[in-house]
Amino acid sequence: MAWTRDEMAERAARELPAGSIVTLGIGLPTRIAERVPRDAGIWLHTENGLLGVGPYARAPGELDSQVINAGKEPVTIVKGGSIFDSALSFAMIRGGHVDVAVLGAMQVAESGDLANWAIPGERVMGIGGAMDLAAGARRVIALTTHRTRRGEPKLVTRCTYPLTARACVARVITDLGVLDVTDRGFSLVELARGVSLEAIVAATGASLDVGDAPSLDPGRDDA
Amino acid sequence: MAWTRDEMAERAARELPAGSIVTLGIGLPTRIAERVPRDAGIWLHTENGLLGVGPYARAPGELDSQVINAGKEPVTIVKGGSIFDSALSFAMIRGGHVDVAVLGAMQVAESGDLANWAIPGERVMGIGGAMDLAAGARRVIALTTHRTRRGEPKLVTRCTYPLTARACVARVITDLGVLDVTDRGFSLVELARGVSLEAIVAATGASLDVGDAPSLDPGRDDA
Amino acid sequence: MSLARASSSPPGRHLAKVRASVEEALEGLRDGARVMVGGFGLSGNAEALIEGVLERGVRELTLITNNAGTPGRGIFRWFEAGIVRRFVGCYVGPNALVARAIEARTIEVELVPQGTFAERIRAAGAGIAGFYTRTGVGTAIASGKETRVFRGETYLLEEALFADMALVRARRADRFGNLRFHRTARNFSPLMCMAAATSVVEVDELVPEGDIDPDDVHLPGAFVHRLLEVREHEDPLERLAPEPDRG
Amino acid sequence: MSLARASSSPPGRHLAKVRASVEEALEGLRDGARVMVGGFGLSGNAEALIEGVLERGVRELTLITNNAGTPGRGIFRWFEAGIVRRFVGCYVGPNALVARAIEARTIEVELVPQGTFAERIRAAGAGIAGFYTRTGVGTAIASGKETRVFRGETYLLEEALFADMALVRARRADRFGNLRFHRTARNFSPLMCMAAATSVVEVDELVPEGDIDPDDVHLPGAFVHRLLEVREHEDPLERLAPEPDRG
Repeated sequence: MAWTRDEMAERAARELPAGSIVTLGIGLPTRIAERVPRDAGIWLHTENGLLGVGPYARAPGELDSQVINAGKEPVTIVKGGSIFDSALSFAMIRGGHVDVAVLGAMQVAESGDLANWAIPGERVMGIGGAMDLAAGARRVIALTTHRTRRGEPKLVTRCTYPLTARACVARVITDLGVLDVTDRGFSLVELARGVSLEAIVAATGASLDVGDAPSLDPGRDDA
Repeated sequence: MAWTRDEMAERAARELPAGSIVTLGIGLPTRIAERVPRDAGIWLHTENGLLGVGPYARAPGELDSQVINAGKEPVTIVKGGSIFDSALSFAMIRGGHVDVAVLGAMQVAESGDLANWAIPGERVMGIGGAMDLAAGARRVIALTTHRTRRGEPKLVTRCTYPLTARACVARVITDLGVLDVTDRGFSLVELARGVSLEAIVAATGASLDVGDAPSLDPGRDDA
Repeated sequence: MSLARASSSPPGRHLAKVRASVEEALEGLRDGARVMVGGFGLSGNAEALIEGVLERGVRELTLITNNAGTPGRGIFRWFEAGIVRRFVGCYVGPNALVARAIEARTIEVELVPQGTFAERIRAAGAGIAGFYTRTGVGTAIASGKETRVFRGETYLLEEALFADMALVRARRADRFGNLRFHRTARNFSPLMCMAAATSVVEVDELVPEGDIDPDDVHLPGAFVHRLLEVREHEDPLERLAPEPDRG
Repeated sequence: MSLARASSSPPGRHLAKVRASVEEALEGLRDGARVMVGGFGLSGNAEALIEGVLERGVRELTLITNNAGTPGRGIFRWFEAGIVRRFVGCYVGPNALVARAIEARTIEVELVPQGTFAERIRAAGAGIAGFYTRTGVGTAIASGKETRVFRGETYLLEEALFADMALVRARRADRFGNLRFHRTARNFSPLMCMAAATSVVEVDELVPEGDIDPDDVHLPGAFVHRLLEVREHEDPLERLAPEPDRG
């Protein structure tokens, strides 16, 4: 047992403080968008130049090929949304005006180093805005499965893949639980439903401070 | 005899090519604005963030305290005018998008060095946008009386006042005539009405290449 | 390890931006603060906020604004009240008071070319620590600064200019803080909002979210922290046009 | 020394910007040129100009654009036609053709973080030779680049990125070239117009000067050199929204 991708996205959505500016990376993090309560004052930013990303555009009347997110999916714009050029969009990111960025990860090191754009020996797809977000957002949350499809740990003592940014990740949300990056490395915050301490320790490629017994997945009754 | 301030401004207006972006410095250069033919496709830029400066605002209905030029005088905006912030306004200047800047001068050296913001021993008023204009405009024209009120030459071998920019001035228009700055120093282009060669040579604090006999002031029949 | 710990992120700054009074709008402004003030002379001033700083009684301010102003009016009254310790801007003007204060070393002045001033403020807001410009090369402005050659030309290194608070004027804002400025009053104001830890905007008109089309926003609310609606302004004309030419 | 000499300045570039055809709009584009292309994938493309470059038969281009694109469509057809020698951008995507060309060294690729990409383009247009950003510090992007510490943090020096020509799309332009973009199609386009020696804008609608309010101009005509009105566009949706969640 562990969290599904949807549950991971839902757990990540609960990380977003009311009244904050949040940028969601491409892939799984984008799926958080539909789980953000509409009345919480959480403003979603997409790096291609829109603050106030609304729900996906699905109805034919909503679709506009010039209203897209960074994953090139059609979206809507909430009331109070704004459009700007890419220089201002990244000024927002680099200048510390984005409170939280949720990014995918290939590897996260116990130092908070993040690798999410290239695997040695494989084709490089690109960098996109990940380096800017990792370096610029006030708080970076990595959202990723705990292991690769081949079962290798993604949480490691030291990244072996090319870095996106050093010492940037504050928290990691995986299918197995929630971990913080502290001065002493990974620290367990929460276990996913049905995941044992032994299982998460075994799946983590670095030492894991489990502190007191961490909470089990509480389901939704805490929201 | 020599050109009046109005005639100097008029002579400077004739320097502005059709289809160009022109920034006018504070003071005498600003007076060029009213002499630019309205249909010549000359776009006046003012560094406080307006391209398409129109005639001064004088009628009560035209006055808006938030529509001013860099000299803080109320102006109008021509059709096709645009407003932008100061970062973009100076991006326009520094980035080489301003074709001509006409600036006042305290001293111009035969190398093209310009000094127009401070006199040693006197109070410094400020720098404003002059350094950016002198460094950034594609062509810098200095518009100034040939001598100070005390009769000292403003066109000199080497500036003794603090510089605005090095080697920036291409042409000087004074009450006595028009001079170019060349590799070999000042070169006479045109004499003002009733000014003798001897007079302009005597008033210039650097050597002046008079070439062939330069034209006399042609009046307005050449426009 | 409690659940609460995992979800107790404190709320961000982008809620409830509208302030009811000048005092609330200036809350937290302390002695010694670096304050950016928008406007160009008396044009486009945040009149209520500028006055409010005087009433608040803070001192030893670093004032970052284009122009030191005009005796008896606007921002110049901060100099008259003796609350400015340091001025960073482009123009002092022929003000005897400021000149004497500079001579007496009661005020420090840092004069900056206007384009460099704007770009340094933008840089602070944009996460750019420094940049290279040709402006000022070979002049007194370059003194003590590093130069570097790019493509055969010499450039000067200039650094970002930050502030603790920005006080600016806008024509219209929605409640999230999306701003529209009016005409040449835009100038440094959006940049200052980007560069300041806390940006305070005095707006002529507050409108609901959705009233400003996304394509028509001059500055997104991400850069705006407090809003104060002030419907009446003096908005003086600092100068009149010169007499028409004879010719 | 004739009078004519004193007043014979050649006309500037801000006259008669409207072009009648794609060929005229692309006049002067040569082999080996550096070309910036606006848009984000297939969104907001200057469709007629992108096609026109293929028809023009120029080769050995340096293509500067965010995204190498999608097989068979848009800018990717430049790769398929073999006219791109060098690609500078943020994303290659899973394109086997580009990947093979990189391996065979028939195409050089310079991958740039997107924020650095935007800022380098802006810098070129703004007379900024280089700037310091934290983006990329400690990564492969920093290789061979200078770092510098400001206020205790390490920054990377990045340089301006210029082009010979920019090809962008806008929603509306007046005849001077003041532009309005539509929604997220704004992205890099205004910056590219600033950075290119010649900017060419494909507009959905040309309007007379005065039809765009001065406060509503997204990019002033000072940065725009040629206009081509194209009323019909394919404007494909590159992707659809994912299936709605089960929960």
